[in-house]
Amino acid sequence: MINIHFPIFILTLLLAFATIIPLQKRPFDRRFQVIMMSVLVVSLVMAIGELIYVIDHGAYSYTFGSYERGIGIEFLVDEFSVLMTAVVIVIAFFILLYSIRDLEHEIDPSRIYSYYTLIFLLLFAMIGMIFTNDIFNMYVFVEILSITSVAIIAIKNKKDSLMASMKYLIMGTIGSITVLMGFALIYMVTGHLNMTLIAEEIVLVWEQYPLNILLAMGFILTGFGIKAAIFPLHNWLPDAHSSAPTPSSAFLSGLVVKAYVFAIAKMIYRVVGPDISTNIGLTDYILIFAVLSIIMGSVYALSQTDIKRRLAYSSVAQIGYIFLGLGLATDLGISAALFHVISHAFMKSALFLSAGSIIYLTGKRHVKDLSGIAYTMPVTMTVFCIGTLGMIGIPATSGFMSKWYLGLASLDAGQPELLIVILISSFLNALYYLPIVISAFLQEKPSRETIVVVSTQGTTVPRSMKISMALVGAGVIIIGLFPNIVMDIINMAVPTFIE
Amino acid sequence: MQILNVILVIFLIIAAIAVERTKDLLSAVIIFTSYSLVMALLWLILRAPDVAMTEAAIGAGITTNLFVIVISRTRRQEK
Amino acid sequence: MNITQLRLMVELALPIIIIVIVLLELLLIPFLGRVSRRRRVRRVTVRIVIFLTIILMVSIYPVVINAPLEWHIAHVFGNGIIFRIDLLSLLFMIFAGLIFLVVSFYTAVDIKNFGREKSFYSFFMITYVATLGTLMAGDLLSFFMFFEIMTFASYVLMVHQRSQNVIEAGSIYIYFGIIGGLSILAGILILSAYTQSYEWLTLGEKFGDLGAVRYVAAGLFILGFGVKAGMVPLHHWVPVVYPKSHLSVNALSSGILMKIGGYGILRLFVSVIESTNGQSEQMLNGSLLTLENIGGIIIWIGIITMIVGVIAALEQEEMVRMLAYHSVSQMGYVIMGIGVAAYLGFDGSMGFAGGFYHMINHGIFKALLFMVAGAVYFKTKDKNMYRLGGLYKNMPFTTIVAIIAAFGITGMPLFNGYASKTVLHHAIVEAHVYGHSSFFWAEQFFMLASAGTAASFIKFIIQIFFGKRAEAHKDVKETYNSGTVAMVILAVGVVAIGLFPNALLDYFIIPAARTLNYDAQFIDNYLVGMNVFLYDDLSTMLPVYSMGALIYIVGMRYHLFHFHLPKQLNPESGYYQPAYDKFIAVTKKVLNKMEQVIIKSDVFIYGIMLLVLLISLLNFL
Amino acid sequence: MTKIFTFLMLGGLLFVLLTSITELPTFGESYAPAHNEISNHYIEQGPEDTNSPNLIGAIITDYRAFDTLGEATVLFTAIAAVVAILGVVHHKQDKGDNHE
Amino acid sequence: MNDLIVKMTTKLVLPFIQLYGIYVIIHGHLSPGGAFPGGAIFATSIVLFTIVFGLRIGQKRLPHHVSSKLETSGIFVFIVFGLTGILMGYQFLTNQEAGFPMGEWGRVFSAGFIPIITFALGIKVMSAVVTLFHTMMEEE
Amino acid sequence: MPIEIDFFLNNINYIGAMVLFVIGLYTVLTHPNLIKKVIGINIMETSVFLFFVSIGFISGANAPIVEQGQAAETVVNPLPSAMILTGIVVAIGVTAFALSLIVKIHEAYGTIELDEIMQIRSAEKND
Repeated sequence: MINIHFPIFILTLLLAFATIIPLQKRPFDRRFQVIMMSVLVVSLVMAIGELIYVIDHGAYSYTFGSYERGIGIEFLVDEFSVLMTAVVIVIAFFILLYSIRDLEHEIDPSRIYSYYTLIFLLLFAMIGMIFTNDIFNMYVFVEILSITSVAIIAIKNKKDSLMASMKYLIMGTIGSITVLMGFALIYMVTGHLNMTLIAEEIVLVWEQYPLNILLAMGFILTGFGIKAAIFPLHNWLPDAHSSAPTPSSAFLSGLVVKAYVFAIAKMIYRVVGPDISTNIGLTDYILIFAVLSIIMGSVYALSQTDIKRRLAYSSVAQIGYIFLGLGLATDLGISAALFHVISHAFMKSALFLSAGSIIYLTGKRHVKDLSGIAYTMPVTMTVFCIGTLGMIGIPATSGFMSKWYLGLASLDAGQPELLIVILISSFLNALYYLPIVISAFLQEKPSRETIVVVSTQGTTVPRSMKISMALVGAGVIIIGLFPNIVMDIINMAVPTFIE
Repeated sequence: MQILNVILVIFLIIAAIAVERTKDLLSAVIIFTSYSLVMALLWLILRAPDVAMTEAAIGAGITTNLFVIVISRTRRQEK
Repeated sequence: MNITQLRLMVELALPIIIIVIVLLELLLIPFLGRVSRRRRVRRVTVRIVIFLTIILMVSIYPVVINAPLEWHIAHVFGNGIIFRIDLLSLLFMIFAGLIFLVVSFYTAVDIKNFGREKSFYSFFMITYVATLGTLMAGDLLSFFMFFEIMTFASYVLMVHQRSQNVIEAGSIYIYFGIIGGLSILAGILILSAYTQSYEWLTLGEKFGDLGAVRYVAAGLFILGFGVKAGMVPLHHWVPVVYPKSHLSVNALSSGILMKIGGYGILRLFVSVIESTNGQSEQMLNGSLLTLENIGGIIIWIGIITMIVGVIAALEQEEMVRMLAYHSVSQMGYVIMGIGVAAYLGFDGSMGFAGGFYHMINHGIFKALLFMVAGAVYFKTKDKNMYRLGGLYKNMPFTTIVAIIAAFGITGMPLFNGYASKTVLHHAIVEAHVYGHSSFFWAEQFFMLASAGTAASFIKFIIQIFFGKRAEAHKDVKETYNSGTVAMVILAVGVVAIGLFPNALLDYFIIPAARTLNYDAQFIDNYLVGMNVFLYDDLSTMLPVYSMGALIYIVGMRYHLFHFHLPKQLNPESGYYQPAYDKFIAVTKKVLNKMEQVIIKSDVFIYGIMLLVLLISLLNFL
Repeated sequence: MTKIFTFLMLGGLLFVLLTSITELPTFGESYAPAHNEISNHYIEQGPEDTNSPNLIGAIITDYRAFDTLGEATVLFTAIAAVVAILGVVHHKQDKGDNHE
Repeated sequence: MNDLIVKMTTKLVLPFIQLYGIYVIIHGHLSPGGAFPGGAIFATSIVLFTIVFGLRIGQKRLPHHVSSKLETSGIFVFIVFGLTGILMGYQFLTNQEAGFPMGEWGRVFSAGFIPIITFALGIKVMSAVVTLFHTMMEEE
Repeated sequence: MPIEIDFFLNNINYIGAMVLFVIGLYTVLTHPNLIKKVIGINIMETSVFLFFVSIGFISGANAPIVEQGQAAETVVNPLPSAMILTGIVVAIGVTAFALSLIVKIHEAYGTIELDEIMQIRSAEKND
């Protein structure tokens, strides 16, 4: 029975650890690193315990303060939330393992503790957002998440990253205000903050106040759209993700954006309900934005020369895939979208981490400078190659399975034109990712031996970075070969989105 | 009571426009402070005394202070 | 453990055993070859492993001839994957093993001098296991996985030289491959979305009642496999990539990899035919009608492929490029046979046999021809046929082998090409007799293409081995090494199949056709005990050769072989890279402008978006 | 040009928003949908549940205390972020203390 | 700011502001106010002190290490009282049912953990605001 | 629909909130000065808060400081007020963070005007 409290334990553990970090007096040493990693391990163990419990007993609602639903705040602990939490913690574990050595040269050493405080708060907010079933509670978590995610960019303290984070902060804050306005409108006509109760109420008041609900959904979609970087609102993303320190990029691209996407999924399916959403055409708009994101994100990525910017724009496209699945409003569509949430988390983290270690060792960001780099850093480029193949959708990587599910879903929903979009974007992915891999692995330059190593740490990437990259890459393959590990759990959770 | 409400709202709108028009950042901040105080007053009329207090203390007091500090550290005039 | 137990074990887990063996070898490869003595060990282990897999595959022949073997491996790709070996795939697998084995002998000559053996042999083995996997796959997902792995692994082999222009040429291969792969993926997705199944077999069952979608799916499959097979509008990568890559890779690619494309199309059709048992009349008719329509188109695509290939081949100066175009042309024969196999439905066994047979024969003699070209090139360092000549004195062995191979490809009786071409000829005649009258013209084109092939190889042999010898090549001497072994094996294969053309037919192709549900009566009447050395068939070769000789003489006399297409139409002019660069440049220019605007006006966009979204949502009311 | 567009856009937005007000529940009505069983529960049961006369205090620290934990975390986050960005205070201060 | 009058006035006013802040905090569950306005008011006093007497002396009033400890403890009080609910077999942050004494209506010490949490939060808000100021005012 | 003056007077808070929202957005949109942008964001935030509080208002009702056993209609809805209390604190957090970023940007670029910063950046890019 203690299992039902595990989400709370995870949250409080992360929060408590985050608040303790600033009290540290000792320098950033191995002891602290071990404690930090073990906190994540403990959370992971709890998340897995929770996962087992939820798979056995089904989704349940956790009400704070023992008040009944609606009076107090409620967590809806369903299968996907728990799985997502586990994935978040796993990826966070790898990224933090990676960051221990990488941060030394990315940010000022005196700020490392602040960085980890922010990271743990970010995890806290993200997991809270995943679980919460209360719209205002979600707003609070959204704000924590947006502050932390901006701060972990700005902490780099370079000109570019400061400006990028300012832009991100302005856009993000406007986004959360808009979301709050939407919540206000929803609260106005339903009188509830609890998503389940709103969904029940909204069916009744829908006839009476349709304008209100439409307005609210417009506000919410735009607000979360900014944060989830749907196409025309994506403009903060490339700067932010490319100028951030590598671990932050991996966090932002791999996890944070997904939390917002999941929030949108909740809003569309759990709050307004699939019937009304399809009825008012909300899902159609999402499809349009998804297609735009997919195509334009890929085309933009094609024209970038900075490797991190290329990855960032590719995120826009990949988020389009998720929205594509969500916009289909079918069981298959949602499960495909949720699968892609997890699969993309692994792939993009792998790509960002490997790109980061290229920058760590050579200081090179331009894609043309990467010829023959695989001779110097084989592990890194192998991981990069796995991520790339995943993005293109080669079987045995998780990217293939998400494309497979998305394609099946779009055909199942009777919209084969979306399949064409997916295929075109896959080809564009190949166009902008493969040259990097090809030139890194196959092209030999006369200066192969003379790739300048700027790192002060030595001539190789540190072992902890290599291990974390390799494990994330292995995750891509494992999910690609055995998608049922993830898909079975997602299929259990889909009924909570579509009845 | 309604009239007072209307007057306060109109004052809010005017204050907001004034903030927008003022080139001098410090003045803008001061106008914004008065905006916050009127907002607090409005909330008092709307029977939300806690919110009014919080807005007066945090929205008007702390925010203004922060703005003033930052303006003193950057520059006062908007271009 | 006695032999029966061993056999049982093999039967129980053959695909796994093969994959595990090859993976173990893959693990071994990097450790061998730190010093030059061990490099030889590496080559030997590669050969041993391939040989071992061949033995394994041959050992299950007695089982497979009775019933296809199936293996289910749960959980992979969600629904589990299926390996299924029937006679069709078994023959292909054995054949693939043989080609890989022979090529691995030849690589010793080719790659040894070039270096980077570790990478080469690793990807060689990956390509091998992927090829076998593609052939073994019983469901679409695993088929696609192995197919893509094969594409990528063979790409690395193709660009093994790794200079800038090789990589540029290789990009064309990989991007064509990706486009092909994506269209296959689309086809698979459509099929499995509409039939709810992933297996080749159940797919065929449900193919009949799909409506217009089946044409779309089949079209996508043909597009995808056509890229790999070098079907005509999609063959551009062949002449671009072949001249830039190693000759052993060419032999491999032409010998087996291109055949996988043909195998894919064939498999699609035969699985429809195979699974017709117990179908309703209506569905059966639907399937057959579809097959007939698609088959008709495929036959003509095949005809066009062979004509275009042969004409382009006639105009080449470089021998490798010429052979590349001949690969395209010969794949045209195969595709035509496959087309007949689909077009005639249950009566298409002749086309099936022809296409199947010719794939194997072509694999053998084309690999041999590439090796011959390699042997010449290694000695003379020249690929231009017009600059070579008179080498028969220096390289008598190579000359003999080349002549054998040329006899094979042109269809000289008593050599293997003759047998399969005769079967194909029967097939196209049947298509004419039992099908539409327009295939009369197809037959004429078939003869014409054969004549062109003859002319082309007369030119090949005479230009290289006879005539005037260039001064620079006076001191060229034949050397005998493991490459020679490879050539001898293949030459013996050419002659052996040519002398006993019925052996393959009787032991593999006819049983395969029977298990694949082709009309038994038809098979008994036409295929069983077929004698290719009848006067009717032999006499068809006479006009072919005489016309070939005529074309050669006229062509040489009037310099017709130096006629070239304008640069814009020539696929080899390499306009892909500039086009790609241009595309990137334009997008960059346009987008950078747009990007600046977008970045500057982010809040503005937000406002517009909010407004548009609100208005359009409110429109609902 | 940009200015005109801006005004058009914002004017349109304002127009849409104001139009929507015609359909909102009227301000200050006691039967508006927001005043439902939840708010009644707070008002009627609140004193018994929490024993606190100030219902807002009861809500923020009891009924919806988790929000307030989040709120406290926001403040903490803001400070962590500000210190992380501007942060010279921490180390200087520690050193200063050690000297004393 | 070296004006004596300002300094004296500040010293005079300071206790009253602080007293008012504490009053607002601890009467959070009884009257309008609570942790956030109360904390802010209390913080205002220290901010005023800092403005008048300079950053260096102001920081000594509430050094950074103290304020960070206060912040941490604010959240920790919250977490600990929340976990008590779980310990008693209820959910996180359970008040009455978890057995916190409800006390007498209208008294300061009533309403279970509400006043404790309010107090902890008030201190936390105070130290947070002060830290914000000190950090912002600190010139590099 | 004929709109009377009463309608305006009755819904003045909603109208005010909407107008303030747009004014805030306009401030964020048109001013390149970052501090102005932050003020604009604050205006937007307060407008949403005003909207929220107005939802909870019942004319003639008292503030939510109750006696035991009080009837529900005599007290305004306390839930929006409680939420706004949280919202205000969140807003100050965001504002403080944005201001500290502005300080840093001023140190890095020497200006807080967005268009000047853009010029500096594009000049740097071209170098």
